Amino acid sequence: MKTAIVETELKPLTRRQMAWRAAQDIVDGSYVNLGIGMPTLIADYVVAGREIIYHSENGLLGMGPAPPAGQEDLDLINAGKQYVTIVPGGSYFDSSVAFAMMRGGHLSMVFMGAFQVSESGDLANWSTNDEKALPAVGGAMDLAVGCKDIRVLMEHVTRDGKPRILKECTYPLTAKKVVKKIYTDHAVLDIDEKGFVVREMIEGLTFERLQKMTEAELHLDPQWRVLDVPEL
Amino acid sequence: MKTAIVETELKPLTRRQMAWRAAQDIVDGSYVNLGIGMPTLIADYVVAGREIIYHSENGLLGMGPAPPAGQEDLDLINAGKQYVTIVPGGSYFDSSVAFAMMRGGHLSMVFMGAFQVSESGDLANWSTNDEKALPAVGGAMDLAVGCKDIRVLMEHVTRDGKPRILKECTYPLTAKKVVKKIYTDHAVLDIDEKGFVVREMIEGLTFERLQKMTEAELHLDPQWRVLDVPEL
Amino acid sequence: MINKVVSTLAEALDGIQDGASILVGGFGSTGIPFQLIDALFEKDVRHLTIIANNAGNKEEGVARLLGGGRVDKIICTYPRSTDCYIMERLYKEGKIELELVPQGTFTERMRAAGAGIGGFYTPTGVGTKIAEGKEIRNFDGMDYVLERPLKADVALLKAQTADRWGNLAYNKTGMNFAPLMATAASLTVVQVSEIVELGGIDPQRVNTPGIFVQRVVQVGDPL
Amino acid sequence: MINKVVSTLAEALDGIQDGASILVGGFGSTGIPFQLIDALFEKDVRHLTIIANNAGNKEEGVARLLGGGRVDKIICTYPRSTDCYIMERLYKEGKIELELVPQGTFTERMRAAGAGIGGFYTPTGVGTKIAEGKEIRNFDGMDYVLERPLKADVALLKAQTADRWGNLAYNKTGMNFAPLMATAASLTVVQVSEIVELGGIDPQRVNTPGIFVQRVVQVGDPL
Repeated sequence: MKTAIVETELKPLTRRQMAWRAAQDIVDGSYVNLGIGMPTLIADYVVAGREIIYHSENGLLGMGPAPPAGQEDLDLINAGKQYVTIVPGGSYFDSSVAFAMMRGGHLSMVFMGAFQVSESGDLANWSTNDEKALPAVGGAMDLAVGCKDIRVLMEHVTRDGKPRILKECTYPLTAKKVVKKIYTDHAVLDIDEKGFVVREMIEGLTFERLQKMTEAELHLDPQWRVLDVPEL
Repeated sequence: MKTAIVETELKPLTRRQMAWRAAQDIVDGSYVNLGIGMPTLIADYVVAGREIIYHSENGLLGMGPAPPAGQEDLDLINAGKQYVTIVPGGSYFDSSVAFAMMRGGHLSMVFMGAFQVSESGDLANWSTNDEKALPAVGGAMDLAVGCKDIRVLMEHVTRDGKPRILKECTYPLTAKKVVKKIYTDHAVLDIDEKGFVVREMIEGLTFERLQKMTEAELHLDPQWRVLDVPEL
Repeated sequence: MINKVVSTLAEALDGIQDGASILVGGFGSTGIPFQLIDALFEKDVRHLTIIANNAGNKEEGVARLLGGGRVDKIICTYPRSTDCYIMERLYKEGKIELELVPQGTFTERMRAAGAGIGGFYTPTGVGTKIAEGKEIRNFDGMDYVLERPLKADVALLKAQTADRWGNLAYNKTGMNFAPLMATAASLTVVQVSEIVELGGIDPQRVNTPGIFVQRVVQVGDPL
Repeated sequence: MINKVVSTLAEALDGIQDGASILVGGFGSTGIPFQLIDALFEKDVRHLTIIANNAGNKEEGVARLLGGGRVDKIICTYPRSTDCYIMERLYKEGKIELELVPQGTFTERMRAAGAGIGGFYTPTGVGTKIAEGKEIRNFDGMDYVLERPLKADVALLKAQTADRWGNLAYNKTGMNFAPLMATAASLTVVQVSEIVELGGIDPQRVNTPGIFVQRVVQVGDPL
């Protein structure tokens, strides 16, 4: 006879809610690079009144939102190859300058997607080690060095329930010891000297249950709060 | 009783004549840097109809002549800190680009002054080894690398008659094995694998007499010609 | 008189031979010199090494060269995309050699080639596959990997405006790698939309001074 | 809201302390931030390391700081000139430490600092006094010397135009080292002749994007 463990029905964040949560942490006047994929959603939820300057590694600082349909400029795209605009105060430059901004530590924050993050802050977000797949790295490795405040947005576990928050990454690394904070659909975690510290968990989630979803050892911040996001 | 050796009265080139002679060798379409001092005179004597583009390492390509008195632009100078102009087709850029042009081998020719040149093409033009003198190198060492065609303008001997064309330089080097051609007030010499080859000598000068003015061994090109320059 | 403007795409590519290494400008679809690439395809030179950020989409741009069997090796940062099936196929069939380079390192290696720098230490790639077999060195407590210049025989670029001296102005994010590639090739060939008189480009708006450019060809706008 | 514009020279220099390393823009007399230097003199900070191409003329610019006993060390490419008697005197009296750097290496070291490069190999200075004690390495048959980044606490620069985000446009050869210095300092302070609205500088004419600039102050033209 099976013992039924009745767990609270959880409501993990949607991708837009994760982006919303991350957006709250961007302070006024930040220079930010939003990696390709989920991080690009962050721009939609920045706190009103905060002036944020977006960097795109193909040579643009002061990136604005997508243009209205029909007004796309073929020579104005972002690193995700999407049509964008430039805001007043923006500038264009060549790729060496764009990467100097990243590698040289001039960005305030970088938000990236990831496959895996380790407890020492190792980041794996460019390859799943599939020998047959065509590898592609783009600017990921450069984005992951230089900036002192690198944050990751990712689901807490893979689609088939495997942990992404690990003692050691099993996928090829993008960079070692770089990730400072992770926003998942279940929690917000910092990485410090002792490893993962849980700062926020979604309503109804227990620390024990979050730990079960996580390979690496978690530490619960005694001041932890409920990860509270609006419906989006 | 002294034996009087009657030598022909020689007429060494003036500085302007040396510059004139060097100018004849600049072919149409060349990108040229004229070092501070005597080399800057070269621009006055370029062959009519040849389009030469002058580089200045403070961030200017397409340098034009000095402006008329009273029309100096305080923000437009050359590397010798003289007021200059820019020609149509000229451009401004930062120092890293200016030096990339030099170090990266993009200039066609560089003309520099020198204290000494050795038979392997070593150049000494930045320091006379005076321990008490304030040293200053500027762009000299950078100008002396990268370009495949580095030429020197200098008097054949020092004011007190000491040779400047040497087996080995006695002054601190600017760069090793870089000088390809020397224009002196007495001769024009190439430097190749066997050392100095005399291509031209002024009227009345003998090879023996030139050799006496020179510490390094000279080789006379069997096709040598008279170093013929107009009155200037 | 200096006149770097040539009349035809064929002239622009004159002298490019089998086995050449070719830098190709562009990021995504911006700054891609499509007409020069098409003309290179027509020229039918082979065993090329292509150095470009992407591997082209569908059967356009670099993908056309790949599909036509012109390319032995590609040095690339991001050869993958939705429509990049030619590169996918060649790679899976083992018919092309791929050297994968992080984009900042790609950029910096071309800059080094153009600026006469023999090598440089970058933090990018330390502790990853990219750094395998390369020298790692610690400066002031931080690890760096030694990277070498990336130069090529030819660069094929796109700019907005040129003059007969080869001065270039790019348009917006169409600039990307071009100013670096222009410095890193022995023969830099640029397709432009517009050719102006000398002085027609503001000297403070010249993105690539003509010293880095050997040939310019005007093309009709591709779109 | 981002507003990097400060009202006074004193505010512009706020927080600069004894012992600071300070990059000073300019070549000859172009691009020298004379007003910022004068204000730094008034501020009376000492034991500075000054990093500049020249050592100033007469009693102006960097020479004023030197003459006032503010500077322990200068990193410089060309400290000599007709009117550079203060530097001459201090050097002869052994009252200042001088690190002499070839100008291209000077430039490249600041660029490396700003671009996160840990070191680079340059051919400049090989076989000369400049390379003494430094690592020499042969790549492809050519010798290079290893040089390290040159970073500083502060950069004092001059530009023509700025906006409140710190975007800068320089005037002609007044640009010289400034775009590199702006990237190599923790605190980049710029004196400008003109402040314009955001967007008032053509985005393709911005020489230094505001990300590299912390403070901007408008000054009257010195002449």
